[in-house]
Amino acid sequence: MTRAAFKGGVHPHDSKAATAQRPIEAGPIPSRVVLPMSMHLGAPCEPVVAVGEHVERGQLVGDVDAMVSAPVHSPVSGKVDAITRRLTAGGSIVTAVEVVPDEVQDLASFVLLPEEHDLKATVRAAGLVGLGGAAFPSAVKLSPAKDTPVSTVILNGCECEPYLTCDHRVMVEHAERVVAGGRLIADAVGASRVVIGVESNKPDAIAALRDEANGGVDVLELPTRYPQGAEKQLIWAVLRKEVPKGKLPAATGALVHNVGTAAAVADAVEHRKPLIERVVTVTGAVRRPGNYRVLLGTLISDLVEFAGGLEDDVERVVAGGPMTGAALGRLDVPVQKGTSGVLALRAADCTRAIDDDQPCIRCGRCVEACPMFLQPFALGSYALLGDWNGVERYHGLDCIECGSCGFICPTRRPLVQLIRSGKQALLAKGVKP
Amino acid sequence: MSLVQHFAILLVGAALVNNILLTRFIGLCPFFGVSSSMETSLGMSLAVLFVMTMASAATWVFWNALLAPLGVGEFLYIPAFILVIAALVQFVEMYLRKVSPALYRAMGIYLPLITTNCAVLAAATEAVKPGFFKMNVPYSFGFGEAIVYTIGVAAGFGIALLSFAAIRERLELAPVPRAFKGSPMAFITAGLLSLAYIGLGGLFGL
Amino acid sequence: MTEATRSRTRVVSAPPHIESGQTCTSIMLWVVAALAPSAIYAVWLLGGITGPAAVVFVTCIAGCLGVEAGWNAVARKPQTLADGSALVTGLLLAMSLPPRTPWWMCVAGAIVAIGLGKLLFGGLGFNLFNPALVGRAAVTISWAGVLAGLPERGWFATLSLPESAGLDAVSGATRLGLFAADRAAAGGYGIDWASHYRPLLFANTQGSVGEVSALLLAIGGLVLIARGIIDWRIPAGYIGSVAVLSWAFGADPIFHVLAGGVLLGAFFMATDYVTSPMSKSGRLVFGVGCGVFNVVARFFGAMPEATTFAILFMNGLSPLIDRAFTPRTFGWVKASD
Amino acid sequence: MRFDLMIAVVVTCAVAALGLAGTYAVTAERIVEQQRLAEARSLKSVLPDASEFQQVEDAKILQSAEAEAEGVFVSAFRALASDGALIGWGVRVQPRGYGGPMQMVVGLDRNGKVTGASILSMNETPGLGTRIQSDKWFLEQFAGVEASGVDKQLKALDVIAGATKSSRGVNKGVAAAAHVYEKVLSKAGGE
Amino acid sequence: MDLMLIAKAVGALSVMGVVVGVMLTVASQKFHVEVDPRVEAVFAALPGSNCGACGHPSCFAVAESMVTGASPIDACIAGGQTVVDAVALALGQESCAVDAIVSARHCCGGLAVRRVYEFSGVKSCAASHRLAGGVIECSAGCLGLGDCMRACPFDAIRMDDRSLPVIDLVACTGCGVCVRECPRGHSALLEMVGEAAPVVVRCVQHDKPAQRKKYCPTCCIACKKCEKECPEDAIHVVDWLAVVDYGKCTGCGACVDVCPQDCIDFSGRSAVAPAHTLDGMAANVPGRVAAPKAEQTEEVVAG
Amino acid sequence: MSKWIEVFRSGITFENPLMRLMIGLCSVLAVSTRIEYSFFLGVAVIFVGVMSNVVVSAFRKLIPSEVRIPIFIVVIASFVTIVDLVMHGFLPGVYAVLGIWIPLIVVNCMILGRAEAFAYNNGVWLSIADGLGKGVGFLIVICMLAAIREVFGAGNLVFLGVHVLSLPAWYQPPSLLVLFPGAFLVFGMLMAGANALELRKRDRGKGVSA
Ligand SMILES: Cc1cc2nc3c(=O)[nH]c(=O)nc-3n(C[C@H](O)[C@H](O)[C@H](O)COP(=O)(O)O)c2cc1C
Ligand SMILES: Cc1cc2nc3c(=O)[nH]c(=O)nc-3n(C[C@H](O)[C@H](O)[C@H](O)COP(=O)(O)O)c2cc1C
Ligand SMILES: Cc1cc2nc3c(=O)[nH]c(=O)nc-3n(C[C@H](O)[C@H](O)[C@H](O)COP(=O)(O)O)c2cc1C
Ligand SMILES: Cc1cc2nc3c(=O)[nH]c(=O)nc-3n(C[C@H](O)[C@H](O)[C@H](O)CO)c2cc1C
Ligand code: SF4
Ligand code: SF4
Ligand code: SF4
Ligand code: SF4
Ligand code: FES
Repeated sequence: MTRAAFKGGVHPHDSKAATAQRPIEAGPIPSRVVLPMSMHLGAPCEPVVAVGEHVERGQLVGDVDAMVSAPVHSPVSGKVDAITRRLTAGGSIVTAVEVVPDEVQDLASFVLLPEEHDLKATVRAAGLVGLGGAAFPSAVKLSPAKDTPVSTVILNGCECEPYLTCDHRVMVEHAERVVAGGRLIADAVGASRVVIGVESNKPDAIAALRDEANGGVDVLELPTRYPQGAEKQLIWAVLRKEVPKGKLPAATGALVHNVGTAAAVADAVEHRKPLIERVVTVTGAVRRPGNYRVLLGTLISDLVEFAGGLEDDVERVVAGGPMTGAALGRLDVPVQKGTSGVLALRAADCTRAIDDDQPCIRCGRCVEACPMFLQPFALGSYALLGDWNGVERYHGLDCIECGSCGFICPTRRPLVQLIRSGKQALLAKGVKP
Repeated sequence: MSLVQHFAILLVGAALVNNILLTRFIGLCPFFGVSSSMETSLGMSLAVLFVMTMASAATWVFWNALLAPLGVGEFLYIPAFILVIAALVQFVEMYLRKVSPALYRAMGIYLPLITTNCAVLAAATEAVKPGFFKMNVPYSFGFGEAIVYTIGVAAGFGIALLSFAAIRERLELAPVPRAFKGSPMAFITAGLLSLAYIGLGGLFGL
Repeated sequence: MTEATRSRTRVVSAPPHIESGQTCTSIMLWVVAALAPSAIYAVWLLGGITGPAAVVFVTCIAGCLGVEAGWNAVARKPQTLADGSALVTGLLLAMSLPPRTPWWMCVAGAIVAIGLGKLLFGGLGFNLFNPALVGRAAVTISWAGVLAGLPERGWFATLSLPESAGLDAVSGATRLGLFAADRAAAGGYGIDWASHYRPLLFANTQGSVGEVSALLLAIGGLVLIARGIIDWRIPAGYIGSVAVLSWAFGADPIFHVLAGGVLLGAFFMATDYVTSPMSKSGRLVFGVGCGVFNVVARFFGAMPEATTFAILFMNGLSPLIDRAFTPRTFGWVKASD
Repeated sequence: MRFDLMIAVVVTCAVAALGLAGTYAVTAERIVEQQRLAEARSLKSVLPDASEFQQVEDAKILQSAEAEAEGVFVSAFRALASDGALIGWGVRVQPRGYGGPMQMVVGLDRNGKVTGASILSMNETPGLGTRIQSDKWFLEQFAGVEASGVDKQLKALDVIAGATKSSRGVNKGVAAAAHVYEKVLSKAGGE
Repeated sequence: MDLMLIAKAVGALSVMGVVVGVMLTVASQKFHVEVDPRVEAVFAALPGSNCGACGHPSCFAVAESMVTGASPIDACIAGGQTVVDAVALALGQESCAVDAIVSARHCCGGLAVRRVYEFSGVKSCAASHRLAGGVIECSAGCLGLGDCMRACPFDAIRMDDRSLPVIDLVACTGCGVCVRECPRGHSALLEMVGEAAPVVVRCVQHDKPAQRKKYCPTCCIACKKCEKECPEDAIHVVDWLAVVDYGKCTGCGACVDVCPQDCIDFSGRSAVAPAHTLDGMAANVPGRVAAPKAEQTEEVVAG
Repeated sequence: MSKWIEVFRSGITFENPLMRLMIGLCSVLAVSTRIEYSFFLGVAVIFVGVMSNVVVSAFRKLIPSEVRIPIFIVVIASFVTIVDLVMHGFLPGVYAVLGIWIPLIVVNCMILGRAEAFAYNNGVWLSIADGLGKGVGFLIVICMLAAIREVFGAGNLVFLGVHVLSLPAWYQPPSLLVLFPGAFLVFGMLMAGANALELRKRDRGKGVSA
């Protein structure tokens, strides 16, 4: 069955052909892994190892006693070389544990997670975070409030960002893990139904999932339109319900997890495996594009090198998808739990240089494109003037930073960047979303 | 002409065709003074509607019951009417201060401006004294007509003020040349707005 | 690891990192392209490239481009001619003026349009009133006498017009002028509406330069809608309300849609992004407002045609419309539990 | 109750009223006089040969004149030569122009020929409508128009381009005066 | 006749006067409200720029709070001594002396710092800082896009030709808005210092000197020469960075002279300092009255 | 005396009612089509302003503050009526045009504002300076505005029946300037001009203080 899409959104060229059919391969074993203590949203971890200590693959290296957080495990066996402050892809500077791997690595084995009594504890112990990009600790999502029971678990297999194919490959190659993870999550939260939403441009993934799905698991084909994978839009497409402002998705009876997260949940439960590696799509102007199973903490420079190195005319390297990912100023930053792709873009493939002097010609395209029905042009103008009240009046805090507005704007106003400044200023002022 | 039609034309004529702000140049001080924000404009429009209607009603009564019969209206109408308006405004001010301090805080400084708002005096006079302002009203208004006419004038004031406030909100965002920032640009915009209102001239033979 | 991979100065900007193909310039050029057939036909029909229509086009466009370039140069701002908006303004200014408009009047119109109507407000994107129409309104009001005195009558008779167009090339009064005169003579309308269809559609030499062919204008407008350059709501609201209202007032809706500036205004001027509302509902309201004003002015006003003022009037209301018709933000629903 | 407040207001009012009544008493006559003078000047300009103008006060005449040109007719004057002989009529009319009623005087001689038209006051657009006065030729062309069949003659006259409404307004005024002359005044005779 | 008219006129207007008078007197009693005139008086004494440095949302709010005694009379930081005196006057209290503070910038790198990448987007420090940590290789230094300049409610900051903010110490009221606004807050790039703070170290990077020398030609290299030279023991290299102890500093200028990197500067309004730096120049201004001479400006810019 | 001059001058310069305080606009914009009308309006405003300031300041000790506004306004209205009647009687030509605007001098915010802000708190002598200063400031601006509009919008300048200036015949005056939009536009430009001068002065000052 196919569902009408949400209202708004854009149709970027999907650029997935280069990697969509490349099976997942093992990634590099780098000469050093850098494990930021904050690869997730929420409280950063504290290192629990000391410099010089030897760690095993799968051993806990960072943890903190906070509700919203996720522990960090070493993906390699090796020696802790340093505990430093490192720049991450997102631009923040965080504490990181740097491990120099041993000469010989046994990638098949790892330190098993401790036996836990319920799924939530297992997921927490595994350091699982959303692999869809936001890196929100998954365990937190597994404890819905009493008054908003979850009736539908939605697995997000849309992968609406152009270029990225990691979820696609996971769905094709590990359909049974995805379905199993979905079932586990549904059981844990008491949901009666699992719906896997996949965009129509991935027919092989849909077929593979349908082969596995039965009894209470539906695979729903969704139109290809960006940002179909955004949580609120996906819930609307599946349930025809809007997540009320300031509320959690559970208010609509839905819980959304990425398909990769679901597969990782299955691994954590069935194999007691912590989150120490993830599938990353490396594509664009690299010599060997593909989907790699990458050890967390691998430097992006090593990963790119492994994928054959950059072509000479690369102008921009992006961590994540082209619509929401972060452009990298330097490549010696680590792959984190939320890094779904590394894109090397040539000048012709990416945006022109942006100049905030470019005026808004009030064409209204951004208004039409915004899936949150905001007025991005106004948010941008107010943010540019530093008029945060204006940003608040136009509901800037509802922006999901999908980038549709910036994509469509004919004068290439840096709308998302402006709106982000506005949001941060408002949050700093203590305005509630 | 049916009664409804008569009143409708009276209303449209007062509100749009002879818009008090943009085609007749009356009440401009608050037009420029208050229009810098949407909220105060709305408050001012409502205050003007209220004061203007009350003022017209009161002056109509004074004129028809006192001044005209005594034959002293010709030279007393200015002090008489303005006295009524000033008193009304002060009354409203005291009332607001008591009943809604928040509203008073927001509008407090504008209320006294209504006293000195030409529009109120003009509308009240026009609604009462035949032939004043060379409006094409060859006869004196009845009480009902006076009220409808005044409401029309106040509505026209409100429409123009609110649309101008919305315009100025957008002007705030515009990188106008330095010397033009603020009031000069407000005047130039008002000029273009009144250019647009020219098109209303002579509508329905008003 | 090569040094090139490790760290190299490259461009960093915020997401999104990809963009749609449309640019400001490409949009403006589409508008120019949609207007071009009408403009070229007008030049050909009204005396060729040395004729008076050509003079109007050249002076208006050169004037607009010149004012913009000069301003930028004097104010030491980056040159903005390339965005194409001044070209569109010049073109539309020319098309809204009568063919024999004196050159100095065209230049004055261009100065007012670009200088007062646009640059003073901060340039492209910030003006509140349609620059071309500000220029036109200023010129027609300032020199109403001069314009009314243009020796139209004799002049058109000397043109060699296509026989097949079947137009009465000698009458000086515009068709709306005829209508207005007829309106004054109370009682039913004595105009033979249908006899005007053909000239209005194919070769109308009375009125402004841009009015020569309603057909070409409509085709241009529909192309812009099909290309997604303009929103259908404004022209639909405008033309729809003109048709419905003029029919309700007992006149011929087709005549009223084809005559005067309605089509040019509805497709190309009311749709100016900068001066019209942004939301879908707001645009419909805006279009209908233009149409209502236009028809009411035609039937009850002092001027035979009021397209200019209808659009300018609604331009003035458009910030208010924008405030009143903001789309509901996704998720701003009453909590349904 | 604060009586001092009331007393202050009332005293101010009383003093103001006193002063104004006084001023009015002084100026009232002059104002009437001025208006009469202006009217007289206009009458004189359209009927230069007359030495005296006598306002028609006969209710019957006024009534039928009013009926003839409703809303436009204001008043009528007999133009008398120095010897007291009736040489024509001055008619005050207020036709509507572009910007509202215009105050006009139209002069006619005893043969029903218009001797001239003059504008006392108007509210036309400066530069456009006001050309009916500033373009001298415009008012001059009314001299010589015959009262009988006036409408047809007026149609043939030129209007000021760009000020059709104002021009038509003057036409209406002249036509109204002519009609009043034809239907009422010419029959009323010189008393 | 005339007398009759006058009588009528006086009567008519008097009647209206009575009506109006009654109405107003009744209303003034019925709708009487007590307002504290002191709030208005204090509000009038405040600068009215709603800068928020006092922690209240608006000047009016702090005025109310001062009248109730919830805030001290010197709560307005931006106002300085004059405002405190005026507030004290309005409240009939004894005034108190204020320790005025001003903003100081701890960076002199500017355009000389090595860039990591080319920045394309919103020209604001905050936006640039969020994008991959900012264009410059120094993670602490000034990004030079002038957020502080735009934020300063008193127009006290301008950007110089090195793309560094220059704080006009005469205009700066010490409101602290710039410090709050600077995205390099984590490194205290801008800092509020006492008005009389005579010298400022223009570096905030705690990276190892060897490392930071690679990308910044003007950084503090932790050579400790200043520490040795200082007669008052007022400057110390802590965590590879020189830090001044303003409690001891007398503004003698020994450190300024000896610093091989030229990254210690004169500052402060009351110090006796040669005008050989842009910021130091303001120091020559006695009080808030006179302005430095024009040729001094020239010289300073050149230097 | 120096205080007197200072008060008087401030009305013309930095407390100019029209350019700075933006009050008393209506009649200014409406009447400034011709310099002649503007001049007489200005004179009327000066008369009313000075006289009401005198009366208010002379009786300021007797006027209870609760009802001061109604009293001020009756005083002002009375002087306005006097101007109205006198002008009607003695200057009928001017009155024909200005007539409708004279009553509105009452509500000219400027005059009430001065009565309240100045005359009510100051002596007669200074109040005269204030009324005169503000009035002359008003007169200057309105005449400037009118001169520009008349010269460029009508092509000539006529004052008290004297033809002061005529533009060459080829000049086609744009009547927009004498219509109402012209009033706003020219006034806006005037203000911008004043601003530009001010900014230039301030910039020059800035160059010195770092
Ligand atoms: C603009 C936008 C696009 C997104 N696209 C996807 C997507 O294609 N696939 C996906 O799994 N999550 C996507 N997400 C993240 C989802 O909103 C949601 O956070 C995620 O599906 C939750 O699952 P997780 O916690 O397991 O990652 C997107 C988010 C945004 C804001
Ligand atoms: C876009 C456009 C807008 C127009 N707007 C007006 C207008 O507002 N008023 C007007 O008189 N003519 C306007 N015209 C011109 C009329 O269509 C037509 O030329 C005019 O009615 C000439 O008639 P007239 O000479 O009888 O006034 C416009 C023309 C165009 C192309
Ligand atoms: C601002 C403005 C003022 C006008 N004033 C007058 C006027 O005073 N008298 C007049 O006859 N027409 C005036 N008109 C013109 C009328 O609207 C109308 O166009 C004219 O009567 C048509 O006459 P025409 O056929 O001579 O052009 C004015 C138009 C505008 C836009
Ligand atoms: C669909 C469309 C319509 C336009 N219409 C006009 C117009 O009517 N008049 C004009 O001056 N410019 C027009 N422009 C050009 C440009 O948007 C205009 O000059 C802006 O108002 C300048 O800020 C148009 C542009 C587009 C894309
Ligand atoms: S405003 Fe926010 S939610 Fe809307 S399109 Fe832009 S980035 Fe997406
Ligand atoms: S898409 Fe860009 S130009 Fe168009 S309205 Fe939005 S911000 Fe303005
Ligand atoms: S420089 Fe900083 S502390 Fe000084 S006034 Fe400006 S913002 Fe406030
Ligand atoms: S001091 Fe901070 S806010 Fe100011 S320019 Fe430097 S980085 Fe930006
Ligand atoms: S002068 Fe008219 S409102 Fe002030």
